[in-house]
This record gives sequence, structure tokens and C-alpha cells, in this order.
Amino acid sequence: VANDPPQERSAAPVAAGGDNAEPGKHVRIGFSAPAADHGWLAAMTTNARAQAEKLPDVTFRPTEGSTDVNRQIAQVETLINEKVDVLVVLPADGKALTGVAREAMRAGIPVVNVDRVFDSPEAYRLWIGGDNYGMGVNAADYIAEQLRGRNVDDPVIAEVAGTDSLPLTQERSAGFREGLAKHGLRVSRRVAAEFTAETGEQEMTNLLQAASRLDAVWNHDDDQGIGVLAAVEAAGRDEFFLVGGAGSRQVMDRIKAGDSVVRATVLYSPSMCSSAISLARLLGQGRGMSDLAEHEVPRSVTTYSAVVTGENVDRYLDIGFAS
Amino acid sequence: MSPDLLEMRGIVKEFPGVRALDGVDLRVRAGEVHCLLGQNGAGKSTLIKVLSGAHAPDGGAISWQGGQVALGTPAAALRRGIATIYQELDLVEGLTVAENVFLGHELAKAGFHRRSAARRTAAELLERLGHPDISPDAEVGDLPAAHRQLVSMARALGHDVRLLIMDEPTAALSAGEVDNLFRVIGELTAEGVAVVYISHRMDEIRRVGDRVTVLKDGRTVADGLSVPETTTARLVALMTGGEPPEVNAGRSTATDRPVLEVSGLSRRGEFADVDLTAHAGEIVGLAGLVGAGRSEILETVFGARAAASGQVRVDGRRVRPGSVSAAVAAGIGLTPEERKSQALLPQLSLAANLTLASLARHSRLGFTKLRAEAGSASDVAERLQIRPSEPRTPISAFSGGNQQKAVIGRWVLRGCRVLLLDEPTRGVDVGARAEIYALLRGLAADGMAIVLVSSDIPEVLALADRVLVVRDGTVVRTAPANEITESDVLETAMEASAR
Amino acid sequence: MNERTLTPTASATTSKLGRWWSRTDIRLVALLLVLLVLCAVGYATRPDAFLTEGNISTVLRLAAAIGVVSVGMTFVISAGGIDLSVGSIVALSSVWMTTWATQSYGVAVMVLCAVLVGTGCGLVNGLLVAYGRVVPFIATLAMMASARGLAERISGRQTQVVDAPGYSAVFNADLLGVPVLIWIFLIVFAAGWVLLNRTTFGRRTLAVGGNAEAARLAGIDVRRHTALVYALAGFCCAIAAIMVVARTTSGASTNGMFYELDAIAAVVIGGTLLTGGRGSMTGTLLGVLIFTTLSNVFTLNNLETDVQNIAKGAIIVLAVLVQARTRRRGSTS
Amino acid sequence: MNERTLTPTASATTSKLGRWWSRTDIRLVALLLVLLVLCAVGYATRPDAFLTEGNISTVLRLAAAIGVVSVGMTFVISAGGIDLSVGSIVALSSVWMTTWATQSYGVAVMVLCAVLVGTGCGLVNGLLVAYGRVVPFIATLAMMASARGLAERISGRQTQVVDAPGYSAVFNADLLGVPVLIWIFLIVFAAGWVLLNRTTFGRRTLAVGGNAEAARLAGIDVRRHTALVYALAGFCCAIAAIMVVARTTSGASTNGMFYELDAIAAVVIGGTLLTGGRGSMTGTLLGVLIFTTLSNVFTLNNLETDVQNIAKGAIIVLAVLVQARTRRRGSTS
Ligand SMILES: Nc1ncnc2c1ncn2[C@@H]1O[C@H](COP(=O)(O)OP(=O)(O)OP(=O)(O)O)[C@@H](O)[C@H]1O
Ligand SMILES: Nc1ncnc2c1ncn2[C@@H]1O[C@H](COP(=O)(O)OP(=O)(O)OP(=O)(O)O)[C@@H](O)[C@H]1O
Ligand SMILES: [Mg+2]
Ligand SMILES: [Mg+2]
Repeated sequence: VANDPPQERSAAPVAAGGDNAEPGKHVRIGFSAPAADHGWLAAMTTNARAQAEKLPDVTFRPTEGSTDVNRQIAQVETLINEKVDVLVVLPADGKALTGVAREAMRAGIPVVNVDRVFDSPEAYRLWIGGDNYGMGVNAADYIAEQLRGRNVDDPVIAEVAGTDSLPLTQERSAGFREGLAKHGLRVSRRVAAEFTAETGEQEMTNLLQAASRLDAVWNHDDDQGIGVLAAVEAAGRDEFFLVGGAGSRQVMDRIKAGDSVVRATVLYSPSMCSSAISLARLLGQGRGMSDLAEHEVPRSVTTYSAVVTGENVDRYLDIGFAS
Repeated sequence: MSPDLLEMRGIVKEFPGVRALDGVDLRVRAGEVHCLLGQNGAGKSTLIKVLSGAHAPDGGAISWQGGQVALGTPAAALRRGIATIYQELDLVEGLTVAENVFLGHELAKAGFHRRSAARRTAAELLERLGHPDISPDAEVGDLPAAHRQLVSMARALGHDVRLLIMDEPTAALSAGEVDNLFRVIGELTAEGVAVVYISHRMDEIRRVGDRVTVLKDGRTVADGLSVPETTTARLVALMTGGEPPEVNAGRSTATDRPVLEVSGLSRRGEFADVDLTAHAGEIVGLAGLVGAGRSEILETVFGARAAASGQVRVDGRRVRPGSVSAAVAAGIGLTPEERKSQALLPQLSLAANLTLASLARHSRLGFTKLRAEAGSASDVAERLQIRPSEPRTPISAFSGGNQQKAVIGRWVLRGCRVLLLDEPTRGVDVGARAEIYALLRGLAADGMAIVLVSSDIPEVLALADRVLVVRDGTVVRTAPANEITESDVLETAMEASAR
Repeated sequence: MNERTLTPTASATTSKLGRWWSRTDIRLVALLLVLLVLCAVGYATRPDAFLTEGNISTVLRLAAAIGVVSVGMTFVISAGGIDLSVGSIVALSSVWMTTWATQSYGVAVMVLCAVLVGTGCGLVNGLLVAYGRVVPFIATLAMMASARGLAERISGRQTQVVDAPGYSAVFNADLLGVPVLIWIFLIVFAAGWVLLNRTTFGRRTLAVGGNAEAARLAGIDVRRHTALVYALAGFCCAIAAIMVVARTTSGASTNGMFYELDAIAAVVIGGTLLTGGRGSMTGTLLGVLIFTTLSNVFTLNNLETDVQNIAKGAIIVLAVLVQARTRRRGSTS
Repeated sequence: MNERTLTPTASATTSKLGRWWSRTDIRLVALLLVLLVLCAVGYATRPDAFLTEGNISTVLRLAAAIGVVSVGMTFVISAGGIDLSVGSIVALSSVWMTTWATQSYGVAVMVLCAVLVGTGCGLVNGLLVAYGRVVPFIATLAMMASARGLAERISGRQTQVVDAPGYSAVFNADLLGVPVLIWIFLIVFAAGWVLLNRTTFGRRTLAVGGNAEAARLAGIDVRRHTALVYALAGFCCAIAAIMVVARTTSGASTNGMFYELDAIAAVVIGGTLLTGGRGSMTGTLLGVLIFTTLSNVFTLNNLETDVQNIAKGAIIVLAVLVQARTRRRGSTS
């Protein structure tokens, strides 16, 4: 079934980099990620593929399809058995996959750890990922600033978290809580959805019932955001403003249009996976990052969770992923 | 005069809405065959279930060998040497014959069961029951009714019994097997084992019974009468509380207009080249030993089994083979051999069970006409004297015999051109039996063609106009009922299958 | 008989009472009790929020989709089957009806598409079970995997927002002050109740579930009927999909996650026999309401996920133990 | 059926052959076939990678945990029950055995703790089903929720890494060139086979599942036995937890997700009747291997998730249709 949105799909971003663009030694990159069961994860995988295709000297060896850590361990083992040159691993659970990753390193395969961090430094050569805690803090700062602008006294702030059993959710919540605390604010209501539009809608509907008045809401994830917004519109509530998370194309469009409660979204962009692939290539070729003085690729890269608002949204549209 | 081995006094058992036992007394002596008589629903099975620990009584006392006992669980009863053969077969179909025989008291060493030993002993028990042909490794689910009955007996004998309870053990058996059973009963009583024997067949009670206790509506109406000294008429009177119904088969109403014509019907390994014609108003009887394949013949005519060859015609029109729906549409009805597994809807009411074959008639535009349904249900219940006759009672709450009547009622209600009956009076009491005979005669008189399979040869002879003797899946003899005797039938049926 | 119980009429009434007391009804009463207790708790803890019109309609709207699925599930289970694929069928229907291609034809076609896809999948289940002789559990497990996979393939794992004008206008509207979704739910439930308890179809369903062989020997085309029952379940999934799309204003392959568990749980708690042969539509309704009210009460009181889970388990057991007690008093079967 | 009317002896032997041919074995043969075909495909598509020692041990170690759970599930299902809580029990055991407190006592205590927790949960299931008369589906569903919730509560939703020295040393070691995990798997399976097919316990399990009333009338303490069966399943979950912890060098409340479905699927595909009364341990083993090999072949050929799901469904149906055909030839039941 043909299935193209009328507006053009956001092209997968490609990292640029001085003379590193020149083809080098051929590299086989093994890639393992959990089952892409929602937009953000899907975008991570798609970006990885797209990035790899852009690189003539890279063969991409992806494995997919599991939320169960045991399966992913088996997949990584398979990649090790195949003796790929570099491994890019986005683990379903960092701690649980530390073991295999260490094996890989021991087997002389450099591991690029994306996002959910491994438990021990010797399990990866390079970690690149987002800043979940910082994400929460930035959301908190933005919300605090806005509220100050509207000077509401003891505002009701709510949080729609993602899947509660994931560490990243807990970090984001921690960041948000402590971020608000700095401004003498607190989270008065918290629900946890499961990164899906449906659960987003359910939780938000219940939340709106539970809280007769809201001033600000932070929603961790723009995938579930679709459901969250649906719930808001169904309830016909607009006394509050909503801040998204991750940065999906839809939400950015909404921010641009400014026709809904969504004022901003805090980035946690899947573009990090594109970067991960190009860095993996450099590792495989023993090159450094040409823009840096270093001869080697650094040990860790943390992406910045910028807050996308009406003013700056145009600068970010290109990395807005289709949730 | 040996002292009482067992004494039950004032036993009471209530089920929601029914007082099944209302102060029953039963005294059994060691070494005797004590018969239990009573109409369907009198409470016989319930009483022996209390005795075997399957039901907890709501009142009354049981003393065993002179001492008060509480038989809380089947295990407790078995431990005291009280073994039971239940009316509803109580076997595990997924297990083999041997495993069933020793279920609950497995031959085992350190938890590992000794299969060869179990096999051997089971084989011996079946041998003793005259059926070496039943393999101990056969899966019970694959055995015909008769063989399962024999397996439950083997199991009962597998215990070290002091008191053996048999609830209508011969219901599924044919003459030969019954003789075997009685031989075994003789051996047991000789060893001082007491036997409580439930049956609706007077002739059997005369043959094996020493004393008899009669139940009526959950009460003991006669306690430990001596069988030889009591006339059958008296017993029947006690059971029915009135005059014995004359078992009058009525006059033949057979016409010469064929309704059911079966020609060259065969199924590999079961029966071959069966020709069978039933005329309007005629009752055709299929006699034969268990395993002769009569049930298979009926089920194939009914389309429940696909025929290898041959055809079936009703009123001259050919019936699409291998389709029950087609057969039913053509006006054929079948009351199957095994009530529980083939006929009853356990969770549903009497009414729902009765109207199952005639749903269309009791609905408009697919909507059930509940009142109409209840109406015709209670009519049939009345006509067949089903007790209790309240149409909303769940079928599981009826006694065996009454359930059987309900199964026949299903087709009476539907009203069909051809009625196939497989063991229709199995477990039905004398009174009801007479009713059913009269009923069948009546249906025949209305022009219905009836084919009757029964292992009770006198019954076939009494009821049928024409008798077909079946042996090993072939019709070996056809004769008018009045030109053939019981012994003829037995002879023809057993020839050659005398192994 | 008559001697035993006073007069026939008396016997009739007593036994009728006994029946009424021992069979289904008492269980439903027990369930109703559980539900009321839940509501009491909800009201006690959040008097301000719980019994508000808004909250009630929220609970019902959340119950709607899973409720409709459960109606279909009640038929499947009463017929002695099981359907694990309901969630996936909801997902597939919701995705297929929201592809740009489909949306371009407008609301009517979207709805039609959902119904076709859902019923189709259900029918495939039915044919596999009835004619392919595949165990229901396995057949529908396979469908569960395939349908979900297909949904992911079609949507490219992206959430497809509904732009078709009017869709929301139709399904998120109110009718006589009651949301359309709730109307649909109530209508489907009522229809299901009638179909199960007052029609030949329902009777056949129970017969097939209670004793397939007996049903066959009574001239019922067991296979055909089985196939129909699964198709019916698929149809219900389609309706649920339409509801989910209305609520989330989008179709996604992640829709309907865990519906199979929730639906089966609701049906079984409602007193429908997992072995088939007995089904209670009212029980199913109560089951669904219990579960939705539960999570609503949890959120109103701001409970954490883990506490919610622990409590949920405990409450389920309690609910059923109450029933068990009441049943024990009743029939021995 | 065909053989019956022959001479006694002949009937005996042929019918035995018939049974041998029509029941279990022919199905197992069919399953074996499916597995071999899978392997053939795997080898054809990746001759370099599939049959390597490394890959085989990967597949087996992946099969180990779910395999052990399935052994327990085989008993529960043979006894006419179902256990939805296995996954959650694995999670809870894995979490409880890896708390700092537990770890501080060393490997032995950790293992003991897992066994106690797992068996305990199983026993609770059993008591609820046997004595509380709660439908197995509901009882274990409740445990599914509660156990998962408790696991989350205990771990604070953190993944608890194993630091206890020696744990890995013991469980991730090799014995005669074969990983310990695989040894455990094989031993548990063998023990399960013997227990089901060669002991009184096994016979009684089948009896209880096949006809509980008959079992009761035969003097078996059906309730006690039922309780034991569920406890056994819990025990298997504990062992699985120990394996998972070894694999992931950590315990987490997210472990064992969907194990219930995978296990039940493996058991049922293996030819164990969901209605109880017939169980095939070998079938279960083949079922587990089929599913793990399948996902391995998928991984080797880097299929996308959605394609994987679609294919998975199709293959399940095929596998069972093959069996159905073979069974059709056999018994009519
Ligand atoms: N489980 C039950 N629940 C309710 N009523 C029952 C139950 N079992 C038996 N009854 C009722 O108890 C009475 C006695 O039944 P019982 O089976 O003992 O009769 P019976 O003498 O064995 O008849 P039959 O000769 O037909 O076997 C009947 O009225 C029956 O309806
Ligand atoms: N004594 C036996 N020896 C071998 N097989 C038997 C025997 N009795 C029954 N069977 C098997 O059971 C099948 C039919 O059993 P069934 O009882 O239905 O026969 P039947 O003629 O209908 O006897 P009845 O109707 O009296 O029970 C036969 O085809 C045969 O294979
Ligand atoms: Mg009886
Ligand atoms: Mg027969």
C-alpha cells in the first residue's frame, strides 16, 4: 500500500566531516537494536541504515527484532561470530548487555554504545547518546520560565512519562523533578504511558480527569504525544501549555503552526544513530574526527537536548523524525 | 446368617432443589449379592455415591463391619475395600487400559511405575472377565462402550475388595459379556465379597440377586427382601408404587412403502455391503454382539461417518453421503449410543437439550421463541414422563434414565421420517421402558420408519417387526421377529466369532 | 418426586429459586458487588473527581474499545475456542483504514476498510480452526504475529495521523449528551447479549462449545458455525479499531497491545467457561467495567505503576474468590 | 479404527501400531521435519554461519531459559491448567536473587533464594487453583500482574548487576566443552521427560488433566496434586531465572517478558492438549527448538521485525497444518 504523507518525509540526516568524507578502508559494521516497536526506535534504525548507505566504504549488517534482552544477546553473539569490524549496539537494557559487549571488545571488535549506556567502561570503545537527565532539566527550565512569564501562583505541573520500567524514563523524571525544584516548583501529577499513541491517549484522558486545572504538562515522548494531544482536544482543555520530548516532525509542525497547546519539545533526537554509524566507520578505519585535534575518536559523545520552540523550530525541522 | 458387613441408616442427600435421598436404609451382608432397585431418579446412584465417598451425605449414619465410619473421600472408601463401578463411565480416555486399571493405586517402585507389571496384571484381570482381546496398551479413548465398561470392572477388581458396587454394569454389555460378569460375581461372593448390584433388568436380578432393597423417590420402600421369595410383579409394584405396566409391544403397523433404503453400504474394517430397508410404520431391529459394528452402521446411515461405498435413500430421494446436516434435512434422526459424550449438552437446560435438533421451528428470523420452546419442551417431558419435568432444569441434574429419555425426546420433538436408535433403553427403568416401547409403537403408527439397535435381544424381538442379525460387520440373517427366537439370534450372532 | 417436595408448584418455585440462586445470577451479583466496592473506594478517595459526569464518561470511553473486543471474545470462548489475535487485528485494521490511500476516499471507505480487514482476519482464523483443524490457540497465535507484522509493514512503523475531515466530527461527537463511542459500545453490547441469549446463533454457539460431537449429531454444521464465530470476533475488533482511531486520531501498529489478555480476563471473570458451553454477556460487561474502573481509581489516586500491578493482581483474585464462595454454595457441578 | 475388527492378537498389535503411528510419534516426526526444513533453510541461506559451533551453542543457550520454563508448562497444561505467570515469576526470582542483600551471601544463597521465590509463587498459584477454586487462567493472570509489580518494587525498576564473585564463573563456564547453561537445560528436560512418562506423578498429572472427576473417584487427591504441579512450574521458572541472570549478569523486573506466550506456544505446538490429559515432553523440546531456530535464521538473514512477524505466523500455521494432516490419517478424535 502506498503510504506517503503529503508533506515530504524528513530526509535522514548525514554527518558531514572534513576530509573524512574521502572513502577509506572498507568496514563491516554490525548493528543491533531492540524491536523498533515505536517511532523513535524505528527512526534510530532507519537513520542507521540511511547513514550506512551514504557511506560507500561501509557494509551494514543489521539485526533486529526483540524486546527480550536474551534475544538481543544472542543477536550480538551472532555478529561476533561473524567477525564484523565494528559493532554498534543500542541495547534494550544497558546493564544486561554489558556481558556480551565486553566479549566483543575482548574479541577485538570495537563497540559503539548508543544511548542506553553499558555498565562498565571496558564494554565499549565509544558511547554516544542523549542526555536524559538534562532533557528533564531543560524541560523544567523552559516550563518554569514560561510560568514566570504568565506569573501563575503555585502552578499545577503534570508529567506524562514513558515506559516506567526503563532507566531512561527514571532519569528524565529525576531531571524534571530536580530541575523544577531549582525554581521552587514541583510535579503535582505523574502518569506513565508506554511510548504508544494509544497508551498516551488513555493516560492523558485519565490525567485530565484527575486534575481539573493544569498549567503545564511535560510529555516525555512525541510518539505517545499524538495520543496525548488527541486526549487534550477530546477534553477541549487549553488552560495549560504542553512541552513534548524527542522531537518528532509532527510535533515540530504543530509548534510551528502554534495552533495547539504544544509550545515546545525537548530534543532527544534519533539523529544520534546516524552519527554513531559514521563514528563507527572512523573507528574501523582508525581515523579520528577531522574537525578535532585528537587523532582518535573520543571516548564519549553526548548530544544536546535543545528546546525547540516557535522561534527556533525552523532550524530543527530537518531532524524531526516521523513518529 | 452372617452379620451385616455394611449398614446405612437414614441417609439424606440434597441437591439444590432436589432431595435425592430422604432417609434411606441399606444393610448388606458379606458374601451376598444385594440388588438395588428403583425407578429412574429414585436415588440409587446417589446412594452408592454416598457409600463410595463421592458424595458427602447431609444426614444419616454408616457403619462398616460393626463400627461407625465416615467415608469422606473415595480414597477412604477404597482403603476399606469398598470399590465401585459407576454408572457414568469414570475412565481417563487419554490413558491406556493398564494405566486406568491401576489409577490411584499404581504399582510403583520409588515413584517410578512398573509398567510391565501393571500390563501383566491388567491383562490377567481382563482375561478373568473373558476379554483377553482388550490390549492393556490400548488407549481407553479408542475403545467402544462395552470395552470401557469392562475396563472399569477390571479396575474395581484390581482393588482388594470387601464390597463391590456395580451401578448398571450390564447397560453396555451384550449377552455373552453378561454371562462372564455373572461368573465373576459368583467367584467373588464365594470368596465372601459382598456385591451391591444395580440394574433395571429384572431377569438379571432374578439370576444373581440374593436380596433386594427397593428405593422410591429417595426413600427405602422395601429393605432386604429375599429375591427368590419375591415375585417380579411385587417388585415392580414397589418401585412404581402402583400396578406393573404391561410391557405390551403393541401390534405391527408396518406398511410396504419403503422410507429408508440403504444399499451396499460399506466402511473398511467396520462393515461391508449392508442392505437395509425400513418401511413406513415398521420397526427394524439390528441384533448382534457388541462390536458387530451396528453402531457404525447407524452412524454411517446418519452421515456421521463417511461411507466407503453404497448409498442411502429416504422416500426414494438420495441423501448426500457423509453429511449429518443432509441426513437430518432428509428426515433422519439418531439417538447415539453414548449419551454423555455424543448427545448431551452438559451446561444447558432440559429445554435446550430437547430443542437442539429443532431450533429452526422454535425461532422466528433466527430469534428464539423462548416461550414456545419451553412449551414444547414440557410437552415432550410430559409425554416421555421425564422427571423432573421442569424444562429449565440443567440436564446434568437428571438421573441417567431420564437423560436417556431426553435424548429420544430430541427427535420426537423434531419429528422425523426415519429414527435410528442405538441402545435406546440403556439404563431406563421398567416403567419408562414400557413408556418408550409404547412411544416407539406410536411413532411407527404415525408412519415413521424406525431402526433399533439393542444388545437386549428379547427387547429387539418384542419390539421389532423384522430382525437383522449382524456379525462382524455383515448382515448374516434377516427374519420377521415372530419367526425367530432368542437362541437363534444368539447362535447366528456368535457363529465363527466363537474365537 | 411430588411426595418429596410438598406440591408440584411449590417444588417448581423452590427449585426455580434454587436455580436462580445457584446459577449465573448469583455470580453476576458477586461481580456487581466487587464493582460497587471499587466505586465506593474511588468515591471515598476522590469525592471531588470520581463521580463527576466527566470521569464516568472517561471510564466508559476507555472501556469502549476493549469492551467491544470482549463481546466478540465472549462468543469465541463460549464456542470452546480462544482468540489471541484480537489485539493485532485491531492494530492491522486501524493501520489499514488510516493509510493515505484509504483516507483519501473519506470516512465511509475508512470504516468499510476496517470492517473488511477485521472480519477478514477473523474469518481466516475461523477457517484455520474449523476446516484446517488447527488448535485455536495456535491458529490465532499465528494470526497475532502475522497481523501485527503486516500492520508494521504497511505503516512503516509510523503513527498515521487521521486528516480525513469529518472522521473526528463523526466519532468524537456527542449524541444526546453521550459520546458516540459510548453509544457504539452500548449498542454492540446489547446486540451481543441478544445474539447470545435470544437467537438460534447463540444457542448453536453454546451447543458447539458445550459438546461439539452432540451438536454435530443434532445436525448443526459445527465447522461453518465455528468459522462464523471467529469472523464475528474479527468484526468486533474492526469496530474497536474504528474507536481507537477516533480516540487517538491516528492508526498505529502499536494499537491494541495486550487486548487479548484484557479481553479474555474480562470474559472469564464474567463467568464464561473457558472450556466453552456457558457464556454470560452481562458478566463480560461487568468484567470490563471492573478492570477499567480499577485503573481509573489508580490514576485518580496517583499510584505508581508497580503498586498498581500488585494491587491489580490481589483484586482479581479477591473478585474471583468471592464468586467461588458463592458458587460453592450453589451447584456441585 | 480400521484395525479393530481383525483377530484379537492382530487387532492388539496393529492397533498398537496404529496408535504408535497415529498418536504422538507421527506428530513428533512432523515436527522434526519442520525443524529440519528450518535448519536446511538456515544452512542454504548462510552456509558460512549457520552450522558453526558458535552459532549452534548460541541457539541452544537462547533456547535454554524458555525451554526450562516450557518443561514446567508442559506439566501444568497436561494437568488441564494454564500458567500465565511464568514470565513474571522469572522476573521476580531474578530480581530477588540479585538484591544486594542476597548477593552478599554468595552464589549458593542466591540460587536457593531464586528456588524458594519461584516455587513459592508457583505454590500460591496452585493453592488458589486447587483449594481456592479460582480458574487457572485468572489465578495465574493475577500472579502475572502481582509478581511483576513486586519485582519492580523490589528492584526500584533498576537492573541489578551481579557482582557476587563466582556466579558467572559457575554458570557461564563450560563443562566438557559444552556451556553449563546447556547442560542444565538438557538435565531439566530429561528429568521432566522421566517424571511425566515414567512415574506415578506423571500418570496422575495426565489423569487429573484428562478427567479430574475420574481421578478423584479413583482415590487421587486431585487438589493436592494440582497444587504440586503449579509449584513444579514455579520451580522451573526459578531455574530459568538463574539462567537468565547468568546470561545477562543481572536481574531485572523486565526479564521473562512474553515467556508465557512463547512457552505455551512451544508446548501446544509440541502436541500437548490444551484441554489436558495428553502431554509430550519431546514435542515441547522440538517446539522450543523450532521457535529459537526460527529467530536465529531470521537474524542471520537480517530480516526486519515486521517481515519476521509475518513469516513467523505463516510458519506456525504450516507446522501445525502438517501435523493436522498426519493426525487426520490417525484417530478421528
Ligand atoms: N448432581 C446433581 N445435581 C442435582 N440433582 C441431582 C444430581 N444428581 C442426581 N440428582 C437428582 O437426584 C435424584 C436421584 O438421581 P440418581 O442418579 O441417584 O437416580 P438413579 O436412581 O440413579 O436413576 P437411574 O436409574 O436413572 O440412574 C434425581 O432426581 C436427580 O435429578
Ligand atoms: N469384542 C470385540 N472385539 C474386537 N473389537 C471390538 C469388540 N467389541 C467392539 N469392538 C470394536 O468396537 C467397534 C464397534 O463397537 P460397538 O460397541 O459400537 O459395536 P456395536 O455393534 O455397535 O455394539 P453395541 O452397539 O452393542 O455397543 C467394532 O467396530 C470393533 O472394532
Ligand atoms: Mg443411576
Ligand atoms: Mg454400539
